[in-house]
Amino acid sequence: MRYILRRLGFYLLAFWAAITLDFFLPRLLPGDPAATILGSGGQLDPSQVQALREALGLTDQPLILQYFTYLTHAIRGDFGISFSNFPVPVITVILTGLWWTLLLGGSSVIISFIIGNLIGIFGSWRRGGAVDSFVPPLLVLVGAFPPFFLGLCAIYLLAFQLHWFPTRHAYEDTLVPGFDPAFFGSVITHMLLPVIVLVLSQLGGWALGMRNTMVSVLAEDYITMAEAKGLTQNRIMFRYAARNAMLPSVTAFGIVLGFVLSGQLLIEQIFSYPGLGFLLISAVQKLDYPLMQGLFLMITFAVLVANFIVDIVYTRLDPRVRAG
Amino acid sequence: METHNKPAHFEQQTPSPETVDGPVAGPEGAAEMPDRQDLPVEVEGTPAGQLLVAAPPLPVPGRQRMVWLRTLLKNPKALTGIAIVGLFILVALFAPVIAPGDPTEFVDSPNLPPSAAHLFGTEGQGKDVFRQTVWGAQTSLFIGFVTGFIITLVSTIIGMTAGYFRGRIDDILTLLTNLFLVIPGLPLLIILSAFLAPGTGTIIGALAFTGWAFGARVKRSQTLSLREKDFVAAALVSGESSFKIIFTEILPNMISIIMGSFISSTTYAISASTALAFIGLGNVSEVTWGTNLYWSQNNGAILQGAWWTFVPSGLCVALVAFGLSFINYALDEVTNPRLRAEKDLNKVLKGTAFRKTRTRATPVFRQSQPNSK
Amino acid sequence: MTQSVAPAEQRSGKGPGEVVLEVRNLTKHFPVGTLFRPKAVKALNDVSFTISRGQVVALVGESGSGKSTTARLISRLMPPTSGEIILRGKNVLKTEPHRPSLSYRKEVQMIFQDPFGSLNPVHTISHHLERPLEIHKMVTDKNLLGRVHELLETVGLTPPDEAARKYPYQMSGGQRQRVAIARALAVEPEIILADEPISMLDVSIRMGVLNLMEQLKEERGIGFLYITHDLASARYIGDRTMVMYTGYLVEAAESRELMEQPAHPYTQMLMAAVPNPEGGLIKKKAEARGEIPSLTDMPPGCPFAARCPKVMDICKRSMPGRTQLSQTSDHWVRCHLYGQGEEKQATTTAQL
Amino acid sequence: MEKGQSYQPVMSQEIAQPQTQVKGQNQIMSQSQNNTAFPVQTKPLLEVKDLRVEYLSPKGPVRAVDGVSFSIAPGEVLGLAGESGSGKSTIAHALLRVLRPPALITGGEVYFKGKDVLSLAEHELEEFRWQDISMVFQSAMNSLNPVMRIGDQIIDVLVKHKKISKREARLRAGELLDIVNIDKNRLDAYPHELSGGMRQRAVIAIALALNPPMMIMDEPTTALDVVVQKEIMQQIEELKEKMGFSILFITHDMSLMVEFSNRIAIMYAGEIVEMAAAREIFENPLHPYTRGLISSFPPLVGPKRKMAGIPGAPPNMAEPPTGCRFHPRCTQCRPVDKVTRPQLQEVLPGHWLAYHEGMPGINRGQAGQAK
Repeated sequence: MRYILRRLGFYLLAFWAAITLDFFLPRLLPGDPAATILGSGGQLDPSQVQALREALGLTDQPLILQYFTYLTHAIRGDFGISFSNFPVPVITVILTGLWWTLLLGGSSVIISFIIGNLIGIFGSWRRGGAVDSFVPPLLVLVGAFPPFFLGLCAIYLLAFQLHWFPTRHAYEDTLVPGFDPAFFGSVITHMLLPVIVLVLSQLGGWALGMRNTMVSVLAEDYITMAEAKGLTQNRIMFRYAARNAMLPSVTAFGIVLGFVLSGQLLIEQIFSYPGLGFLLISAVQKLDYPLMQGLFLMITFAVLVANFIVDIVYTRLDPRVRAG
Repeated sequence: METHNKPAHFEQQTPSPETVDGPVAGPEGAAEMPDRQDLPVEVEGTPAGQLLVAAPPLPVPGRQRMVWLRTLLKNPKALTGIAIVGLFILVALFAPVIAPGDPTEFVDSPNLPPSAAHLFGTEGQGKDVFRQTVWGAQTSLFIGFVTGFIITLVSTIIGMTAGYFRGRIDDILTLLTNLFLVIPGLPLLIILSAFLAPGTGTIIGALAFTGWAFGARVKRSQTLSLREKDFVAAALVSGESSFKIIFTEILPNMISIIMGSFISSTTYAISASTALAFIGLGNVSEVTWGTNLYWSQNNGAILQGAWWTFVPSGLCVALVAFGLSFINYALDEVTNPRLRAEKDLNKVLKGTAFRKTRTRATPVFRQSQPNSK
Repeated sequence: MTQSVAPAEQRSGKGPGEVVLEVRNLTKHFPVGTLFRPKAVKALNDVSFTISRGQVVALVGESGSGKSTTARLISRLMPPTSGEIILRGKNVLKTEPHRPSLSYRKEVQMIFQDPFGSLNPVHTISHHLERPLEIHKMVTDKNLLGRVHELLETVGLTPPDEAARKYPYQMSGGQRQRVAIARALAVEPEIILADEPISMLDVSIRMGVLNLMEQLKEERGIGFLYITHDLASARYIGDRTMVMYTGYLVEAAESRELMEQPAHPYTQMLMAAVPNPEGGLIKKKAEARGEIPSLTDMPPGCPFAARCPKVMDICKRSMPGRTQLSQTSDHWVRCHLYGQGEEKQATTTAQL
Repeated sequence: MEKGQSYQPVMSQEIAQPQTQVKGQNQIMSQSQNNTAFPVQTKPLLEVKDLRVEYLSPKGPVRAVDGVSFSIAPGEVLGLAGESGSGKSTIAHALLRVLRPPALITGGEVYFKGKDVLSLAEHELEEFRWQDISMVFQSAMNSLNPVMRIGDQIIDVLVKHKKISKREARLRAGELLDIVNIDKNRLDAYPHELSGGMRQRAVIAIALALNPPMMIMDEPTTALDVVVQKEIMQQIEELKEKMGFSILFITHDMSLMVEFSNRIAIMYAGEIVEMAAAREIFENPLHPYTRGLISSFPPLVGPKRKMAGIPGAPPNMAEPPTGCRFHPRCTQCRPVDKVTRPQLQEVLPGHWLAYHEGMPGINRGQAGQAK
């Protein structure tokens, strides 16, 4: 419990740091940020200028007060008005994308985590077998491709040339979102290709990491003892070896999540998948600064929550952290 | 993979806990072997009774210093990686010779498929894709290696400072490191680049800012464990200064880790800078693999079916990243004695019945009785 | 400061019993716990003893009893919570509070337990011996190599030029430990703290290292603090033996006397537990159960009370002071069976 | 045997003569009993003949165990003494075939109750392990699965071998903890929640689970303090008397070994150099190595005398010395010892020695006057 509270404290701190970073970013721009932004942003009417100023917290107040105003707004989820979608509030725009990102990210992470770890487990077990000799280098090779490039190739080949998959968006444009089989079917067919690409690009990391820890764990005395006990191979492999080897994988989850997300942002962009990444990149291209800031905070928030969930899972997996 | 980069050199020198009371030479014995490629056991039909192991002379000190490095240079994976990366470095250096002419020049009509005149065809605006690819290597590799170097330097300084001095300094630096680890890098990178003036310097700065934390964490924990070693305590008792201890006692034991870190940071920098450029956050007038991809996408290459405009640059990024990862993969293998032990076993068992056994029980190899006469 | 010389030691020592090092009431508490609930691991409590020239003082105890902490405090690898370290009458914690002076480093050297960890794998043997010589300016550059060879010969590593060129991993555990001893000898120290120097060595070469220490004591008058968990080796090499339990010294005497007439129930228990081939098969006997108390939550009273077969009521309430059992061998014990003992905070007068 | 195999194990240097000694060794067991306090048994429980184990290293195979033969009678405690690297742990792990790669068993035979252990198929091996021979490992901290409750680690064995329900197994597991003096409610404890001594006792409880006829104890108390060591050794002794299992007892601590074993085999550099009843080894050691080993343990009582230990260092097994492997460290070495390897033979009733005719101080067939 103490461990969980400590982690929670840390995530709150991290979130605060992200807000602070967010606050200071516009102030990194040379001169008057609003003017710079407007200078590059093209024509905006005065109400938009005002909205921008408010969103950035660029008022006549002293810096410290500006900061606190920003902080309270951010915590309330008030990131101002998106000016590429004027006058829709940033938070509304973000919420349209959040679920798609969670859907895409969640499924690809879970699938690659399971498949990758299984490859790692079997590879280390059947040492010198085909799984162990050829799969890891292959995974290194696949993992070396930038995910978005894999995505480009996949779209070109599988969607444009072969027409196996839809090329863009999260569902058929003609459909109205709702709880009906047609819509679900469409969502799934649209997800398939991006998920495959994401899984491919993440698989290597999980598999190789698991394989290396498995090799260390397999050298432990408790594995020898489990073998001496005459237990079956499966029991030793999963209950004794993999169970222990998983701990570092789970610990690495948070860090990996950051990398995964990076890949996903660009995949969303390539597939025009309407998640946070797609929104972020189009916000960048449209110089919609309030939306960018809001998105950054929301993505950070999602990552922190995911990490926290993993921490809770971890305490279930490793009895040793429960005590301390 | 770099997530599990095993520290290495250092570990081989200490007796590993799992030593099953094996040969006296123990784990070090296995670590110092210089010629792991030419195992004598491969000799077929050796007459029975002939000693297979000629006593090797005592290794000359000095040659042995960085055993892992020499072993690495004999590892086929590492050599593959080095060859690939080396090739691209050469291409970058000799770009004016290989693909003479201005890569930004409009040479022909747009979207021409590969031909003798234009090896990789032309892109959506009529520029030569081959030239762009070759010249792109220059900036992309430059950004990659410079950023890799900066990240390694920063993370080594922060990690070692935290690990060596411990206490409050460590608490603060570790907190900072963990914050940077948990705040997602690319989104931060994207908005950083969006707010800052575009340019190579900005990209390098932003990449370094978001990329140092992981390396710092790895080096901190390695420094911490080295700091606890008795040879550091012994140096302190001898009256050695902290400065000397950090640089002459601890640092040399971390070379392989630092090298691994440099390689993975470079890989990260090349991939991330390409991604940034791809979404238009680089200097779009510059020729890099990333901007090549950006223009390709911008000119609707996929709709036009002009695959040759994005495949070469993407493939180059992938190949360089693959080469670098392969070096690191090999480094892992070389510096992790356990991974090696298994490899050696496989080599020896090649072609025998055990190789196919599914069991993990100790293989029994009964030789036919040699003294039948 | 003349009081710091403990007269009893002079009478007891075999050799020229001039006290070189004295520690008084040495205490080390490691802070643990949170900001709101601070706790401390009481690793070492109120430890006082002296080491004379040419004397081997053995410190015996179980793992976790505070033996190594004692050595690390005296070698000043960590600062004590309280107490004094007095080298030749000089209270060094007062005169050089933050980091020890080079002259202290020169007088007090240390040998570590793990010969695989105490030499840096990236340096040659000769580097390990040259550094202390250079730092303390023991020889001119010209004589450096000669001195290194001399040191290697002293510890029995021959031929020295070959040994000097080697790297640690090219040597066996015993050879490495000899290098460690040579490094400690390089600065010609008065005191060597030997922290379990043989426990990680192969059995057959242990005696060689102990005999080497004995020889250095005889020939150079070096005083040793020999830390061990093995009573037999303490008896073999130690002129005097002190027994430590949960951070407290509980008994000390000349080694022979301590082993022949152990007074403290803990010492007796230790003695009875040592395997003894002469004694034949193990005799079955109900042993005292009870756990070693946690160093963070020490009960009031004697820490051994929970396991002590002779426990009395008072043992659970108060920690006894030292009781002198014999003046001739300076045999003292910290146990209520032999009385309350003297007040322990007598820092101004010599500790008995 | 296998066509096209490329692996060639290390050959003995004196390939011409190895078979002569093996015949004699088959009888070691029955004869050696005469000299011990131990009741004579007709049939050994475990018989090991000419066992060879090699570790593959890049320099070539290293033979860690080189032609070791011994046997253990029901209820007997055989001590295997030697320094680290002498091959004693390797033997223990080889018996259950749980040696880690890159180790191979390259020769010899192991019979347990007449069963050929080295020829067992995988499923037979699973049956054989723990039911016939169980093992107590050196470090309980490392040999218990850190993420599994103690109880589950006992139940595991029971469910696998006894084919009983989890509930029954749990009851039995509680009893086992009881036997080793651990409170039943510790079934749900994780290893890190127990003290060192308790952990080692839990490991013993697991070893007892199937009531096997034999147990291997590989330095069972080395990591523990003497007081705890004593408690545990007493407990093992007590259990052994109650349940009658044999023990292969491995340690480098000669004093403990003499105290605890019926018979002792001394190993050096992968070979047994001397084997006799425990008291005999202690009072009349014949091999110079045995003598050196005994003089490496200073006594706790009696007059203080100078002890020499053994000069030099244990050999590098990648390049073992020629002839008698102990010769570079031996003070009584003769030219013949440097070239020819001595053979283990019975020089006194029940007292076996790696021996060359004319070894100083030993007349075959009569008591040597060593000491």
